[in-house]
Amino acid sequence: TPTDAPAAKPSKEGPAALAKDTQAATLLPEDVKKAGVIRVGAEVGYAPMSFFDADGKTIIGAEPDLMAAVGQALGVKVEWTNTAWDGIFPALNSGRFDVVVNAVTDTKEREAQNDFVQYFSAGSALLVKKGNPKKIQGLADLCGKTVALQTGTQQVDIVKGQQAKCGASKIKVLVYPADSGAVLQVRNGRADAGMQDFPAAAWNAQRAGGGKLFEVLTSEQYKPGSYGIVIAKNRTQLRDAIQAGLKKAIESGAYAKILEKWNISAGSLTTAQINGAQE
Amino acid sequence: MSGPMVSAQGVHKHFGDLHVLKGIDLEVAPGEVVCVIGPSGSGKSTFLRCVNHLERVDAGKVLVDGEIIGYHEKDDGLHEMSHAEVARQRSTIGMVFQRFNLFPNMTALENVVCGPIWVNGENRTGAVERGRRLLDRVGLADKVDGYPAQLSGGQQQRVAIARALAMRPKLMLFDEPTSALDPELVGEVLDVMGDLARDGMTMLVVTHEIGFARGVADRIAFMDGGSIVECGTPAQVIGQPRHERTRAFLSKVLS
Amino acid sequence: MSGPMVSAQGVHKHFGDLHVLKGIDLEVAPGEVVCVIGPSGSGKSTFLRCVNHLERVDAGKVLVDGEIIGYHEKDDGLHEMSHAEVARQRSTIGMVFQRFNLFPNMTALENVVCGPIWVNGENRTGAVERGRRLLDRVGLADKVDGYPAQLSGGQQQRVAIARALAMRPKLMLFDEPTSALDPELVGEVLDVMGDLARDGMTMLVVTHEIGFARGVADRIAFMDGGSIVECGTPAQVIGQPRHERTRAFLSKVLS
Amino acid sequence: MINPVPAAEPARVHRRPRWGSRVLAAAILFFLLFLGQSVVSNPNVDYHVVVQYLFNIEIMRGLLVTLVLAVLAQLVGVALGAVLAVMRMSDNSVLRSMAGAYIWFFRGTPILVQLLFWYNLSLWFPTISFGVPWGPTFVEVTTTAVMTSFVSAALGLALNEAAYMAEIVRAGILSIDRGQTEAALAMGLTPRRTMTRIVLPQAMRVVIPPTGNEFISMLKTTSLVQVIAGDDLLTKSLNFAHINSQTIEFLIVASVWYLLLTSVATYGQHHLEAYYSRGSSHNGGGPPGPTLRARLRGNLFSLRRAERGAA
Amino acid sequence: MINPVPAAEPARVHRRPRWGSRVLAAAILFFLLFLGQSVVSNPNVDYHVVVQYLFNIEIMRGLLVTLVLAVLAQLVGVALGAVLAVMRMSDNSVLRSMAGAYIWFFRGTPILVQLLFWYNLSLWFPTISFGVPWGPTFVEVTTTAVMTSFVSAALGLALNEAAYMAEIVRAGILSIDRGQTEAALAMGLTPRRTMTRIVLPQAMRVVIPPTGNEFISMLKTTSLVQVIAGDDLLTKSLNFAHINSQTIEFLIVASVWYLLLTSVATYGQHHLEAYYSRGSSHNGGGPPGPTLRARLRGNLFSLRRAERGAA
Ligand SMILES: Nc1ncnc2c1ncn2[C@@H]1O[C@H](COP(=O)(O)OP(=O)(O)OP(=O)(O)O)[C@@H](O)[C@H]1O
Ligand SMILES: Nc1ncnc2c1ncn2[C@@H]1O[C@H](COP(=O)(O)OP(=O)(O)OP(=O)(O)O)[C@@H](O)[C@H]1O
Ligand SMILES: [Mg+2]
Ligand SMILES: [Mg+2]
Repeated sequence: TPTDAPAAKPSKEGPAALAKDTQAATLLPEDVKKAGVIRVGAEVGYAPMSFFDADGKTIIGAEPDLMAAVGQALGVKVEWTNTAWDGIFPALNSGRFDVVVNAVTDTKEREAQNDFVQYFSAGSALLVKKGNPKKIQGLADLCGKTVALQTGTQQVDIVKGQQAKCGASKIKVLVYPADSGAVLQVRNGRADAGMQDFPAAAWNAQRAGGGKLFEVLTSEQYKPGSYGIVIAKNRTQLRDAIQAGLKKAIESGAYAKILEKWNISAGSLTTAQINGAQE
Repeated sequence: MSGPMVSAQGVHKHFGDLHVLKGIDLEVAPGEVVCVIGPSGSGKSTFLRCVNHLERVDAGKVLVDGEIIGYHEKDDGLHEMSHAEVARQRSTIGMVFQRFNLFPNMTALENVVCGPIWVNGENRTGAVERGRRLLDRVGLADKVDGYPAQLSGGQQQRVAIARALAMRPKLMLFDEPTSALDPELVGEVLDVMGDLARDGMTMLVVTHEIGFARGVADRIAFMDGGSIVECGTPAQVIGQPRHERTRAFLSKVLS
Repeated sequence: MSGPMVSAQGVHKHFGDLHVLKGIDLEVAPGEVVCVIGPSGSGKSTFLRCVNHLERVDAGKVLVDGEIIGYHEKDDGLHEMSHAEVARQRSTIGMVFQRFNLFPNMTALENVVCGPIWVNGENRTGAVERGRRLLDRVGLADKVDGYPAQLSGGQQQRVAIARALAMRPKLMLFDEPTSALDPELVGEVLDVMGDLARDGMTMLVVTHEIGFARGVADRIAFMDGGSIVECGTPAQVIGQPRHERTRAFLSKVLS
Repeated sequence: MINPVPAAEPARVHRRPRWGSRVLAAAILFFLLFLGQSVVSNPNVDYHVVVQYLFNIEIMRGLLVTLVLAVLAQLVGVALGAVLAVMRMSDNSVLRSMAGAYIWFFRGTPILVQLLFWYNLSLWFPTISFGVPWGPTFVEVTTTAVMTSFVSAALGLALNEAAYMAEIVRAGILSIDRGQTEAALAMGLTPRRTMTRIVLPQAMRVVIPPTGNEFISMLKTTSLVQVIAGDDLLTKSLNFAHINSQTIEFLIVASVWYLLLTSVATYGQHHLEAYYSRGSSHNGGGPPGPTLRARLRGNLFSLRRAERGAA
Repeated sequence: MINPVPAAEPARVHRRPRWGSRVLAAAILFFLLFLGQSVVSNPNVDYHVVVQYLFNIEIMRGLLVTLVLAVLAQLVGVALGAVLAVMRMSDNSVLRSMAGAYIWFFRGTPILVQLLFWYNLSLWFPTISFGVPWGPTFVEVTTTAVMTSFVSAALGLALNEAAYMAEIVRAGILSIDRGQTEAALAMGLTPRRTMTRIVLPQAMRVVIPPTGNEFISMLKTTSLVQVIAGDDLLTKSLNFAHINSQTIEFLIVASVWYLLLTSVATYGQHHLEAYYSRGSSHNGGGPPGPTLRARLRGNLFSLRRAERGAA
């Protein structure tokens, strides 16, 4: 057996069903109402936000639970599709997915293309090998070291920012298409540290290899930002409906329970803001 | 009175700048055997290929059994036929090539019967039976199921003749049918051709085998530089060639 | 007194179950021209290829100029030579093939000079100069820069002869050098071979050209079924063949 | 007998030992053993996981997707490739350059891009309608409904493959001796039937080996459909890897299946090759082929056959 | 003249119009125009971004990586492939089966897996040492230091390519007439020199077209090095895409460059082909080849040459 199969329960046993909010539901565009389903695209494999259960088929995690709650509030089902990161945004824009929920940080650049409904706040954290052999305490220690990151993430910006302050002893940055690829290099010793969103780093430290592989530096979270549910620009109705559904989940307490279940309450938001990127 | 089987009238052919046939006129009567001899490059093969429209003539025309080959004649000139019409004409003219050109993925029998079945739409049983008879006639009754690669050159060429005969042609064209054969195998092919001539088949034969031409041909045409230099009975052309070029050629080949 | 140039002693050769050479004994004296004739499949080519170890003999041995070809003789039998030693032996024996086998990616001159340069380590200028002379000798002074594909068959075969001569061989082997040629081109190649014979080259020639054999050969060997059936002067073998098989073969080829 | 040489008694012949290649072979073997030992006994890889998941139902599903996609795409690719090859050799210059442009474009851009294009076709064409241009429309459907992940994957792979197959089929057609065409035409077959009955069947001999290679590549190329949510073998395997960061183990699982698939494909390829080279006594084809030495020494027999042969 | 037929005056000859292919060509052209119009005028794609980023410095760097990797891997692949091909045809059965196993394994597993294997070699071998087995060690380095992203990428691609090239080179060697080998041996060349001076140079003619295809594939396969942090063209382009989610635009940027690279490669391939087919008047090779009709009608001239030719 995989030594560290997740202990979490599948989402169907998640929080108690949320009552349909008829007011929010009326905001839904006709096509979604008719289909009765919201189609979500994500590259699954970013625990605890979304990942595969031990059967290799069921998608579980905080995001599936959250979307389930939103769906209940809007009276529609939620359908997930696992797609490689490179293919996600074209599929969203071509109407293949209604939304992308994939720990996507809301940024100004991205807002220019799509709308975001924020649902979670997370900063980045450093992940190192168990025992911290390179004695890394913070960003400043990365100078002259090798760091493994996932492509297109906030962490790339953070590390590049630190890079500028390093002077002669540069940071070596390795970028991988999947988060798991980056984590593997920390385990491998090729990278001295990895940087991930805090929840993912915490999860890895706690679960990977039975908790014996990694540790996370908790002293500081870098550049906190908000994850947003991504929606195509031309679907403002859907955006508003989802915002309403999410608000309902927050108000009803379902939201808090879900975050608690996945041990990530630290990142909870009080409201579901639209396009609220900082800077 | 029936007309000629083949009638070539002022046939010209160019390949790019090369003027290969310079006005060929030749008639072959039904049942007649005409051998064409001449040096390499003189246009013998090209002329033969014009007869069944494997080459398009540039000027002049070729008639087989009274039909213009490859064209309909109309008021404003010759109009090219459709592929299907050309194919129908060709199906009545058998052709045997220097390099046999048997279909290597088919047995001897399959080679012989595929034409009748595909082109003439004969039924399989009948075609196979007749195919066996033809292979028997060329002395290959025991090789029906052999693939070309398992046959000697002489045997392959005899299959090729049987394949052409299977289409019940009115006319047979041969393009140096023995020149790719080992000397001892030449005889067996020439024998089959001799039989065919005696049975009354109309034949136009390009050959280097002067002995065969002398023995079997009704007339011999000597080609050089794209023209028929002289044409007559074997006794005339081989015995008393009138042209210097004919004499030079014959002395080389007979030496 | 010098020994024979070629001495084949009880040469046997099998291909799997096929016993192709059944004890061939033949000597060729220096300067002698021996022609080998015989029906297809009788083992003529195989024997010739044994002489320069393109085929390994199964029993018996072949000596050229007193050296066993392909083996060192020791107390416990014959020991195979290294590739380099075999190559050295072969470099002194010229061979001309039926299908010319010129290197198609090289010009006529390159074909001729590559052996001297690669194998004998001659310098380029000298080799090129001699190469030109050789091509001139076979009548191809104007074709030095032609690629094989641009030459006629007869010209190609003459280049092949020049290529073999460029290695200054003590012995020349010819395997049906004219049988892939158009009849009018045969003469030019036979002429070159005749000149070579008159210049005193030792030659072993497999051929179907009875006329050439009669005119040029010192002796003719008739092979059939893997054995030399009879061997003697042209007058003996062609004029008064002693064996029935020889007579049968000659009647076919000469007809 | 003219030459009174006493018949030599068969001399004992000693073959030359080949030290060079023996030593080389031993060295390679030794190295492989060392390598194998290190790989198998490595504590970083948990081979139990490999064995346990080899027949997992989800992996089996992925395997099926990979197989069906590859077979479908290859079949369509071959058919379309043959059409393109014939177009490429056509008299009509428009058809010819059309085919040329197709091949240029589809060979020139990454298959990843092509897959994303088909999957997201609705970006350009939100609906697909069948009807008379500027006239009545008979059927209209939304593009995303038609272009499912599977359809786009099959379509993308097939159209891409067709570009490669076109060149392969073309080489096959060109390899057939003109004599074959002429014999068929002289017999009274039309050019079209000459192509389909005589030339193409013979071209198969030349076409099959590279097509086999293409199919083997295709089996593995299917893994790119991950970007369009295709659940192929590799994607499915990596789903498990995400669970417990045992990436290597699940790559091994996938590799075992790929090796099996390609082995079966290679086996099938040999059988097809044998079928289509019937009548040919060339035995130079696929493995197990003649050794180099056998070629240098020579199978004169087969050469002679080839010379006599019609092709 | 024996046949007193009056010389026919040149008749006006009318070629048959080919309606079928004309209509087809027109239809395709029309369809393409329609397609092109839709693609270009599509509001979903911002072509300004494409133009703006086409010559971006990072994209240029990616282009360079792609080019260098592809050239390097292809060169090593060709060399190693030739060695494998010769091994595969060797007398020595150990060498033969070794080469067979190599080809089987490297063709049978996805290149993605192979790249990950080399990149993560340290999982199996944390250090690499050069020395006498079980004896003194001269140099010892950590595997991750040696196996950089670039080295693993080049190594992985090259070793994989070698397996494919082995089959291609082998086919090339087998295509050379035995007469060439025999002529060279008879001249006094050793088997090895016969192989290197006579057989391999001629085999190039057959080897180059598929090698060109391989290289074109290779250019695009390099994009898989993304998984091992290789900064190739496609990866660099997608990095931009991830910042602002304009994936399609950046895929177009990458595609433009890939099309350019493959076009240049195709051009180079034609020149190499022309060089290696010098002396051959076969003109059947690559595009622009003879049309099908030209083949059916026939260039007898080249056929005749081929018959006379030595090969
Ligand atoms: N398709 C072609 N394209 C260009 N030139 C050609 C073609 N076919 C034949 N030729 C040329 O036309 C001339 C006549 O060729 P043809 O084959 O008719 O001669 P031939 O008399 O049959 O000679 P041979 O005895 O060698 O067969 C030659 O110079 C030949 O090279
Ligand atoms: N490498 C080989 N493998 C198997 N059989 C062979 C081989 N080489 C020749 N043979 C067979 O050996 C016999 C003699 O062949 P060889 O080529 O020596 O005959 P030949 O007298 O030269 O005939 P030809 O006049 O046709 O050239 C033939 O039956 C031939 O098929
Ligand atoms: Mg001719
Ligand atoms: Mg022979």
